[in-house]
Amino acid sequence: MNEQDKNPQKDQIDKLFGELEQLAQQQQMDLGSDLSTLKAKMVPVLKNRETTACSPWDKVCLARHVQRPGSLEYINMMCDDFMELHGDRCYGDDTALIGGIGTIDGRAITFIGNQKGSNLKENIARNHGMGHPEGYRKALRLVQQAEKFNRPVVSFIDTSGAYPGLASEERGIGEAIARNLKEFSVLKVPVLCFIIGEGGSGGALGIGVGDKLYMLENAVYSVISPEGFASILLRDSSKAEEAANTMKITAEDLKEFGIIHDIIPEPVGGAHKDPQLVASHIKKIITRDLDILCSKPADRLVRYRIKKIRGIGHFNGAQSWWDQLLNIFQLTRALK
Amino acid sequence: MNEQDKNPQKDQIDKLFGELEQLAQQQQMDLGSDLSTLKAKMVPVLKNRETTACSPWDKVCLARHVQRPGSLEYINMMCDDFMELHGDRCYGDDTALIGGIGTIDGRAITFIGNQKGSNLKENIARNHGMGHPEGYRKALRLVQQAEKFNRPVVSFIDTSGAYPGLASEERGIGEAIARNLKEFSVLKVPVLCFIIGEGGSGGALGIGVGDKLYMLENAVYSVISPEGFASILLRDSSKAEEAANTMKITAEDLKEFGIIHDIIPEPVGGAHKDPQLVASHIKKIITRDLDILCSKPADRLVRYRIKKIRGIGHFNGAQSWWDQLLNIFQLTRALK
Amino acid sequence: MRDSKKEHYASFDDVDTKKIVTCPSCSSSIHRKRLEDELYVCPECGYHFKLTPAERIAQIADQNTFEEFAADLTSRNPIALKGYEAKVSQNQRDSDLKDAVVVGTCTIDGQETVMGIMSFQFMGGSMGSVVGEKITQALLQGADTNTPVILFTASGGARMQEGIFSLMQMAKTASAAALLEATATPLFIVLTHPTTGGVTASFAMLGDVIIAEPRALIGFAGPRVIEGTIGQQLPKDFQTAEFQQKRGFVDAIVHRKELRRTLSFLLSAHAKRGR
Amino acid sequence: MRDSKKEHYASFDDVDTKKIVTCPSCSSSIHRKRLEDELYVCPECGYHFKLTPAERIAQIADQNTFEEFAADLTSRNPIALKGYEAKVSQNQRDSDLKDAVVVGTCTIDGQETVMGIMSFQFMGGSMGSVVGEKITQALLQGADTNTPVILFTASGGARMQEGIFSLMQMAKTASAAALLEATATPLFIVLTHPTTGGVTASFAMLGDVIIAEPRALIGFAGPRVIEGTIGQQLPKDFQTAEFQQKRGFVDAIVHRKELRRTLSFLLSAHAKRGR
Ligand SMILES: [Zn+2]
Ligand SMILES: [Zn+2]
Repeated sequence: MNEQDKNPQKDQIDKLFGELEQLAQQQQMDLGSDLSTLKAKMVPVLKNRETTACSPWDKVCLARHVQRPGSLEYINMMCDDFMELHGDRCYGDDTALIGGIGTIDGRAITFIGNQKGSNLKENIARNHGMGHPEGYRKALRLVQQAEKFNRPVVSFIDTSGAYPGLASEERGIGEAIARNLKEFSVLKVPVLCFIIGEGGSGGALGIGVGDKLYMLENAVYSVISPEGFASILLRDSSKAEEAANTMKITAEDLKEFGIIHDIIPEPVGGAHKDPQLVASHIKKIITRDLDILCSKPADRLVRYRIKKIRGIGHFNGAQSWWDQLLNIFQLTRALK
Repeated sequence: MNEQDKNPQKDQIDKLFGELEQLAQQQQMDLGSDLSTLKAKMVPVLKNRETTACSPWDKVCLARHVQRPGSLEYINMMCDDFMELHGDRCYGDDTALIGGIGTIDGRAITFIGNQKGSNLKENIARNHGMGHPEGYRKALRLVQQAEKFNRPVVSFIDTSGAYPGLASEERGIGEAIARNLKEFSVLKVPVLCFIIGEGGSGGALGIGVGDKLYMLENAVYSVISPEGFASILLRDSSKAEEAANTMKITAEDLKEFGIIHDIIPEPVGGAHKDPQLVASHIKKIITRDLDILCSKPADRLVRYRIKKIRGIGHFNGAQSWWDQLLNIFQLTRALK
Repeated sequence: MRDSKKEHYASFDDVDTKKIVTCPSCSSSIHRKRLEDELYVCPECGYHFKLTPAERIAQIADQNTFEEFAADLTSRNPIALKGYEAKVSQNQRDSDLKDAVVVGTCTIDGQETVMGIMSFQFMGGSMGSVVGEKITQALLQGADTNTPVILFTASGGARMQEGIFSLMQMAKTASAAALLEATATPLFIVLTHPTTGGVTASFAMLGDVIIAEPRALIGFAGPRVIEGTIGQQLPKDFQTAEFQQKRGFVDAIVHRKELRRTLSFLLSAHAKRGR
Repeated sequence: MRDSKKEHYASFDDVDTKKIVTCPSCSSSIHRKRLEDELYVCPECGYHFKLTPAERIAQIADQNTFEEFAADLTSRNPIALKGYEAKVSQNQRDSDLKDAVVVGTCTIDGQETVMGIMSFQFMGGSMGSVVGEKITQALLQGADTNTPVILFTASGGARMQEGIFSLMQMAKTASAAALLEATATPLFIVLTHPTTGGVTASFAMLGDVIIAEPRALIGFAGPRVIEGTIGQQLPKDFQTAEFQQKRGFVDAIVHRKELRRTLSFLLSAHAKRGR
């Protein structure tokens, strides 16, 4: 799968239905809707087949596909109305990390998200979706604003990582990510996170701590890029494909690990083949989850979120810790 | 009074006592302590005389005197131990605005202060005490840290103003000062402010909102420099002296206006003549005030502070507003 | 804190007295009626003319819903400055305003709000005791009744004729914003041309959402002060709304034609509801 | 997230095995005994040698007060990576540690504290599930008992051999820091050479007070990554403690000889008392 959306089965079906449609038109038969119904019926079959067939590396390629829909696309497809808000109130406005207030069926939601471009020029303007500290600080400002007004938060993750550059280090990318991890973990409003493409390391996690974490079927989430893993642990940066297949970075892996809550199916060939369909899946989940989570008292919400985060890790010699956590919550006026 | 500490009376007394001492030494008479006792007795007389004699412009000159003790000098003279803390955790460390934790008689206090240099080289390094946004943000970080740990705050004001430059505007000096005014006004720990030299405009006010505000006898506090006032309202920047005498900027004026709580006396010729003495005055006030204020519950502290700030202003047609303020405090969980 | 007076006479867009208005930005000649239809935005270059509070209210509030409060407050002369009373009187006559801000309540698309509108026409929108008090009353009314507050800024800074009292209005308005915040009531700021000095360094920068009109001048120290005192070369877009957005201090730049809709959206998005 | 291994063998200051030690910074030859007397600071150039947790404890804690907890935790192989178990075992033998951090309680001048000390010697101080859990336990113990926490960092970043679990330790430790904060219990961080990657981007930057040892390397992405990927020229002091202090992220750079006294001062300044 070197050409990113080459897909023999899908191609064949497209071709066949194309020929059928042409035939029908030539004979002036009105079969258009029948044909599309039939085609649609074949999609789930295809999807299931493809899901199992798609290798982790294939998913890396799909997750990075230049046509893959990004945060703003999904937001605009889902929201009745959306107002983008800019700036960290301190240093700058980072176009690689967007945010704002949108409404879904009249419910106001604060959205944040990594933002790549959909072509080279845009990609350069958006720094390929690699955020600087001011981007993470803007996200923090917006989620704290959401908390102040009791507004839930939806986060879209789609970045190869925070920007590894001089300016980023000078302005404390480590501090910015660290602070977000801390503040997001005790935010008193629901936070839903969706990994829609690449979930790259600290740059992804920096807006990725929440109550629920979902991944699109072809999204990936990893501590380091396959290229980085290959170059460091396999001592050969060209072994990225081998790395990807070793690293356990697909939605299925992460669901098995209990790190994500669910997988959101994509159309055949990837999300960019039918962004509207994917948007409607995401929208349905947002509405369903927020109906439930928004009715919970803030302290229970935070307690549950912290408990989930606190439990992640694989080691020998675990101790029971739930009582201690409860203790702390009882001591802690600040979280009520 | 062009030479800043020229003082005919003081000079004369110095001269006379100098001659007396020389005489005594020549005659091998042990009169040293008698002479200094006598001299000390004349100081209060002199002081009172000078206070009334000193014009506002004279005070401007004294407040700006290059040898005038600064924040760090007073802190080091008063504290058993002091640890300077750096940085705004966002962009940089501003040496024109210092801060840290010190102890006075074992009580931990967070100190912040504008900081000039005591010679040209230091003055350049400290940007003449004119803070950039990161300085005001460092101050905010430190006072919020103080609030977290229930530690009182002491602020030393000594600046001609925030730095009026490109970098300052780029990083939002207006926002930084505005945020400080807001956050300081509801800080849940006591805040004592001392204007020790120049209190220049927003750059002074940016660390100057607190429960008690004191001025040294020769300090000044104004919305704009006399030079600025002269150039704009008197249309002649050389009329700074006239402006100073018009603007009502001395400690006495501000005490009469009810803006400051008290005036701290300085030795003859200004604070630099005996920094240790001034430090001991300030230290006494700090200890006295904190003994009282630290025992008050935070909500009462804040209510009193806000009431004071809210009441400042001269206009026709005032309304009663105290009930409304009380109402808001009753509504406001965040301030309890 | 800046020389608002000079700027006032140099660029104040005195649209009320002439039939044909010249755009201060592109020098186009525009019929007054046309300009009014365009909400006082130059149809040639998009320059946003300065508005009087009455014009702003007409553009933003639901018709006939604006009820002014604290209308009777007027300046005193706290530091007994020669000529200040006369100057205030002159400005009152010229502007038909009591001072540089009008505050009141109104609805926008039926949604209750407390609104304050500064006027650059009155002594360059400078903030003295009256402006400080009225802004403070607006913010505290918002806090007391849990009603969102919208403030339109336009100011040359602190009113130095009132000495230290003008400086203190910065603390006073900012502390009122703190109380509004403590009650979790939203504050929306609309920065209009020009907003500088002590207003920028107090409530103007404390909005939960900060909107700016296109190309508005927004800053603390004025360009002339910076170039004069420090001798620095300044970038071309220095202290424009666009510069401030790039620097992280403005949430959105909104064209005047979209402003009412935007504020209405923000009010509805911040309306109290079960989460 | 960085190639800690290379750095490890290139510069790890293996002071325990030789009588004469060569300073990695100035190449001076120093007697081991002398170096110990100098708290492992090069008497020639001031280079602060990397310390083992035992050495650090000896320098900082009151004698015989350190009581380790969570000592028995050891790594599993969560993503079933070939060779990981062997590597861990090798590091355990080489370092005489179970993993890259030691946590416990002790007193400093009689003042109770929870202390954690990372070791760069163990797999470059990388943070996997064990490090994350132990740091978390230290922070939560501090929160639960209202005892100040002091953490000495030294790390090449996340332990990528544990895949996504290593990334999650960043969130886990940071959320524990949030709980410590919520109980208003102080966290003091001492950044030692080197502290990078996922540790910098989590608990290391969350101290109420952040101290660094002189010239320690502190950053997120490593210089090689930045120069390699982006091709940027980097300043000479890039990512040193001094650079970080200038950039606003380090409160104080404290020489090792002053460190115990400084921590003792901070503990006493943050001791609970009637305000
Ligand atoms: Zn025009
Ligand atoms: Zn050396």
